[in-house]
Amino acid sequence: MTTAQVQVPEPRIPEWTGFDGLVQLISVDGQRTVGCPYWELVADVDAEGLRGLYRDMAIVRRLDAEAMALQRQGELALWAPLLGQEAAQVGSARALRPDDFVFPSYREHGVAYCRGVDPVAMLRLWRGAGLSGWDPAVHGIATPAIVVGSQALHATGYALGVVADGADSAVLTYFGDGATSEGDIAEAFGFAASYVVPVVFFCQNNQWAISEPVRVQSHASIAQRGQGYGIPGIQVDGNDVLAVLAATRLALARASAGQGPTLIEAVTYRMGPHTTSDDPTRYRSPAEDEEWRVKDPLARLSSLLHAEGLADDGFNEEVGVAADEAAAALRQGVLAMPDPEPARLFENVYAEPHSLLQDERDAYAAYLAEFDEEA
Amino acid sequence: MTTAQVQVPEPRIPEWTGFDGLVQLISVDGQRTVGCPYWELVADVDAEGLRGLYRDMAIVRRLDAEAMALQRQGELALWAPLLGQEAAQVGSARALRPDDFVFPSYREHGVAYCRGVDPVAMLRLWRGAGLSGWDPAVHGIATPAIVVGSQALHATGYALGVVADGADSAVLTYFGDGATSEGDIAEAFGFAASYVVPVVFFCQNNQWAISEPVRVQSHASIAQRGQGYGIPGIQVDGNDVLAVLAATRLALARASAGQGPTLIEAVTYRMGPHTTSDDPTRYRSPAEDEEWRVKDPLARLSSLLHAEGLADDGFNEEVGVAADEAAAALRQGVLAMPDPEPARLFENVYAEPHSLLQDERDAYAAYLAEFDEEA
Amino acid sequence: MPTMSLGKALNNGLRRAMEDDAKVVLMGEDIGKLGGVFRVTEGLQRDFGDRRVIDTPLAESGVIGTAVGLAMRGYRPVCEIQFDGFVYPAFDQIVSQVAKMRYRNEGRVAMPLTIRIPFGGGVGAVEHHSESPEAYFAHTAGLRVVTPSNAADGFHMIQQAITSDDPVVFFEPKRRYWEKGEVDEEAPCTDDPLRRAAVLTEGNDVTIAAYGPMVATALDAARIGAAEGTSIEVIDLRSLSPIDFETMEASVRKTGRLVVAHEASVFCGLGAEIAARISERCFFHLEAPVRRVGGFATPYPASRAERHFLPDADRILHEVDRCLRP
Amino acid sequence: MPTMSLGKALNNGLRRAMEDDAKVVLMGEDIGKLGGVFRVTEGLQRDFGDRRVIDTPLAESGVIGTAVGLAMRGYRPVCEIQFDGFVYPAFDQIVSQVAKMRYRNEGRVAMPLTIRIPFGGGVGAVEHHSESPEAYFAHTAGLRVVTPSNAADGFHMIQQAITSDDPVVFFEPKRRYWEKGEVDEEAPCTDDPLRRAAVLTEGNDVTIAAYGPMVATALDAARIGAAEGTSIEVIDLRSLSPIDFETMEASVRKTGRLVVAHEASVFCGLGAEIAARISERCFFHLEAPVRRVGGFATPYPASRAERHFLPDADRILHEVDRCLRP
Ligand SMILES: Cc1ncc(C[n+]2csc(CCOP(=O)(O)OP(=O)(O)O)c2C)c(N)n1
Ligand SMILES: Cc1ncc(C[n+]2csc(CCOP(=O)(O)OP(=O)(O)O)c2C)c(N)n1
Ligand SMILES: [Mg+2]
Ligand SMILES: [Mg+2]
Repeated sequence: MTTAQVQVPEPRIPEWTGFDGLVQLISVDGQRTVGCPYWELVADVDAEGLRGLYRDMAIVRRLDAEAMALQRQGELALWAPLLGQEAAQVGSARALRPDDFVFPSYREHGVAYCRGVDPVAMLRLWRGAGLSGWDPAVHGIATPAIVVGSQALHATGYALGVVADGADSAVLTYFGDGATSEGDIAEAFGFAASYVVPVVFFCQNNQWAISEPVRVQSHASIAQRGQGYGIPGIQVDGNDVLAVLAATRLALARASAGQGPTLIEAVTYRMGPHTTSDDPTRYRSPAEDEEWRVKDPLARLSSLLHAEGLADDGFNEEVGVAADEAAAALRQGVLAMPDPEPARLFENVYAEPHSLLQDERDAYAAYLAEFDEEA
Repeated sequence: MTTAQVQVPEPRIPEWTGFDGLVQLISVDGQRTVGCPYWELVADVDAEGLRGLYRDMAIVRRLDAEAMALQRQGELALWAPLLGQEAAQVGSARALRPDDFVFPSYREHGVAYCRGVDPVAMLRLWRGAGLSGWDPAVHGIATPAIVVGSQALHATGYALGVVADGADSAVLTYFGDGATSEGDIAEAFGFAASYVVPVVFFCQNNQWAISEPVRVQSHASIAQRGQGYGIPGIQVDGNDVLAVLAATRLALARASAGQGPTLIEAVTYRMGPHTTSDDPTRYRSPAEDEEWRVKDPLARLSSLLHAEGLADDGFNEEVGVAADEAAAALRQGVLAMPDPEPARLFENVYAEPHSLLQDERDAYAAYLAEFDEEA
Repeated sequence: MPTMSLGKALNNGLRRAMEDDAKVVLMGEDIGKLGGVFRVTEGLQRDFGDRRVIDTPLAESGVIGTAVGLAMRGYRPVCEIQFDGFVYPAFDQIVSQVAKMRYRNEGRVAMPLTIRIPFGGGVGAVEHHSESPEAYFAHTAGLRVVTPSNAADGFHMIQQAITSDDPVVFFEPKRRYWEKGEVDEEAPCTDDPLRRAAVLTEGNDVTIAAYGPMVATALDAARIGAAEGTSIEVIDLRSLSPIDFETMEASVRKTGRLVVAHEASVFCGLGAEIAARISERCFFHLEAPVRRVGGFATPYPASRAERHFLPDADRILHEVDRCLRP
Repeated sequence: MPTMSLGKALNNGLRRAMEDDAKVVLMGEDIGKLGGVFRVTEGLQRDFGDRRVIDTPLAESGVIGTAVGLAMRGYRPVCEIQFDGFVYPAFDQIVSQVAKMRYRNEGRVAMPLTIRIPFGGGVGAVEHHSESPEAYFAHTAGLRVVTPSNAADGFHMIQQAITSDDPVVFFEPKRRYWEKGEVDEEAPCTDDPLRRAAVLTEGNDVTIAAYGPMVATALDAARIGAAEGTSIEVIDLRSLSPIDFETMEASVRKTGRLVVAHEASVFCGLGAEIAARISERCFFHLEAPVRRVGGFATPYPASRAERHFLPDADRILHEVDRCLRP
């Protein structure tokens, strides 16, 4: 017999059965969806709450645009824009409690903003004036992880520490669709599930890993990536700030209730280039950009606010002013940022004295001195 | 509100829905199970076929016992026994076509046997007389991979080459339950699913990774590990040689038919120590050993053969003789195996001349010569 | 003779290698439509198809591990690691599999892999994009490690690396990608750049050994030195493992002085091996201790401070002076 | 004073460190009930519970990566890598995260991690179980690399490594686990074994620098040498990064000759750094070139040939002779 001819049931790939597919609370045209139980999770979000979410997104978008401009003007070495991902970042970050902890990748400027990090401090890394810009302990958010996937393991270990401390805080870690292919992400899933730790894996599926569409990473939905590890997944409309808030609240609640890890896939779109060094025209079509432009997370919430009379032109005016002020402050702070002193190079490599490093530091100082004399 | 109180549906972990749970064709007490469609896949296995499978398992077990003895007698540096996993290995290996290719871990002596590898050659590695013992191209099976998980990526790449060649052969790779935690296994799942290559991931879940029970690696079934990648899984009774044969045939057929990867979890038990260096009494109970002893893969097939009158004492006699002969040949070959010559150390590091290595080789040869003179 | 950038020369070399051997396949992140973040594979997927120029999932161990399997199936994979700092996830597959596969199988299995890695600093990048990890691979038996410093060598060496039956870790000095040089694509490659060092300037006072991105810096130092009356011989190692010590020894026997320059941290860097071996081989010819100039025992700093970390012509000449006046 | 094996001394040192600081947690494969494949953690899970002695899933990057997170939460993780050859899957987390985390965060984040790695050959093992990867880590800024050669140092150094606020890669010479020595567990540790080299035998003719498993071999060589009338000074480095060059320089200024011995491949091994630096610092005191003896530029061979790969007292003495009669 040739086994290929045999008619037996194929081993079935189970359909994704998280909460009936995509969690969406606000439709693309700004209407509230009905009947979704996730509404209960954001029942407390009143008019002011909605306006606050919009304000956050508008300011974050404006800061992102200013950073882009600063890079184009040569004030930053590089910038990884979040344009289009404001709802995914603000919605998830606003679900956090102060004592929760965040492990971001390199694109979560909106999350850092919600954690109270000074935007000027964020740009220190991108200007090349330092390797990071803030104190993780103060803001409850680690500094950016550039090695794709590495931070998910740090989050899992940190969450293990939370359990050991007997605390009930949760840990939220961000990564992209491309990152899901890295072994470190899989190992983080494995450790988190094995130890049942309070970590939420938040994947912003912005459809692209630089030039590679998400199907290069996976033919299955990313929300389903955790299933084999026993990690439930939620697929949420990443451009719907309310849905993201609800889903993240649910996942964080499960975490701090001791129910273990959850994977959230926020379906969104990277409206800009991967970074300022990238040229998306080489690999994706204007049609695709257009298709997503109509799903813009800010426009969506704005139309809801206006349709329901929760915001007027005065509000837009006020938000615009706040955003411009934030942008101006960012520009001012960046331009005033000093370059690192040579001596700084040798600091904070080690906590304790290090003979070799001390010799090198002294030799280089002597060299610079000698050099100045000559000049 | 505190989200922890909210009553909304938990994101559900879907139940495993491969072929109704465990695939089993021969019950623990040696009865044929009824109604399982996998029977069709082994419809060609007649009495002689069943006796052949038993013969293979008996000889493989005997060779394994001889290797254990050789190690205890100091003739081998180490041995990783397969005792208890004969059905998983023989059943899967006998599903292979000559032009298929295998990437084993370090415990698949039974698979190598079925691929026609001389047992003496297998023991070269374990005696420390060489780092491997056979030509992968000749037998269609790579030499053992000791770095846990590494071989799954090699199998995936090889399968990518099979597709590029337009061939219809399939690739079968083996690893253990512990290996499923390694990033390389997850990356292999990702690449195999992304490229839809003809590879079968065969996990022998023998319940233990040295001293760690499988629950340390996963709380979910291992057969389900591939789901998140879109890889269907089959959970098969790994001590039922017929069921393993059927499941592997199905997976290989899917592979060569261009339907992509399948994950097979063969539920079995490592009846012996991890290796001859291990002491299982430190971490597992006699009760557990006993529980699995009654599921012995050879006893099971033997009782079926005898109950159905397909084998008599003569057959057992004949198999015993064949096994003893094989064991004697193994012992003889191992004892006759020479130690590697010093000069061999410097061979096959590089394919092309290497100045440094040549200098070192010459210097060491001169040193040995000098030394002999002195002595 | 046409003039082209190092990046373009590598691109042409890859194209030539793919034309010459249908078993050559390229793998890596963003090497297809994008042509790689440095455009070294530009146009190759368009011309050879996505079966031979493969965009891989984002996983470096996966890239190298699958390439190992492809090699076992008879292919010649050329893997691109996007940046130096991202080769580490593949370290296990490179060190335990790529480097040891032939030895493990006593010559029955070949590993004709080429691993391309843009390396080094000076491009104002963020963390992990300016590393010089060559010593890790040079210390790993079973691998060959090379780096071209100019367009002509790049064009020839990438083809030699691909046709070699040994695994080659091919470091590309990223800050020199845009530097132009003459490349004769038709003339056969006479000297043996994959294996032999090149004496780029003859000199009598001091020898400077450099490779990859530091070669241009060493040549600057030689020019300034010449103006100041110091005759400097600059050697481009090209092969980092093995190292062509014959060429270096001959030079140092003449000059009696050696300065080794690289971007990597000095401690346990390649300069250590060179200094150790030349100190031994030229023990009675050295007028002064071998001097090493390179990165500090710190991680690579923020880009606005990298000029302090990276050796420049002045720092090299400072060591040259110390050799001349010990 | 009690006599115990190196393995037992490490076990006692770990126990002491866990008693002294509740934030110390042990992680690794099979370190719980089994007590590790070398029994170095024997009894610790029983006495401190499975919250402080954690059996991890089989994934080295996962072990180190989660330890990084635990450290950020204020813990002091002590990770066991089962064998030298299995540290490579964790190489990225060690080199890009553990080593760089403090620098990246400008001192705001500490990485008080200890990574225990049984290393070296001589135990008749199969492939990947006899590697000497110390040079990879010594070349990595941000890490400290140490190795004890005897029970007393093992007992004290493991505690010093754990209390250090810097990440320490702690190599344990596996073939010496069973060698016994006197350990005074109560007396305070006076000399500073984590940072300073130890002169084990005084001598005037030649200095031998060794570490970890090769120290005992070097001492054998010294004994044989003494019988043959050669006075050899043996130095145990103990710290491999940084290296205590003061102690070595003082010795070489006296003897004028240095032989460095390690199991790792000589090319770009630690011996290269030592030879380079001593050749420079003792340029006018060296009577002969520094000689290095170590592994060849080959992967670690099959165990029945490892005696050829591993330097023994004879090979060391052969180099001693070459120093004495250059
Ligand atoms: C280990 C590693 N490999 C490669 C890179 C280079 N790189 C930076 S971002 C990126 C794509 C990431 O895509 P995704 O995970 O989807 O995140 P996104 O950038 O879309 O937010 C790549 C390949 C890296 N930073 N780290
Ligand atoms: C990368 C790596 N880490 C650790 C080891 C040491 N080791 C050898 S076998 C083993 C357990 C493997 O368990 P499993 O995958 O279930 O296979 P089994 O031995 O049960 O067949 C371990 C930890 C290794 N060989 N490779
Ligand atoms: Mg993305
Ligand atoms: Mg197992």
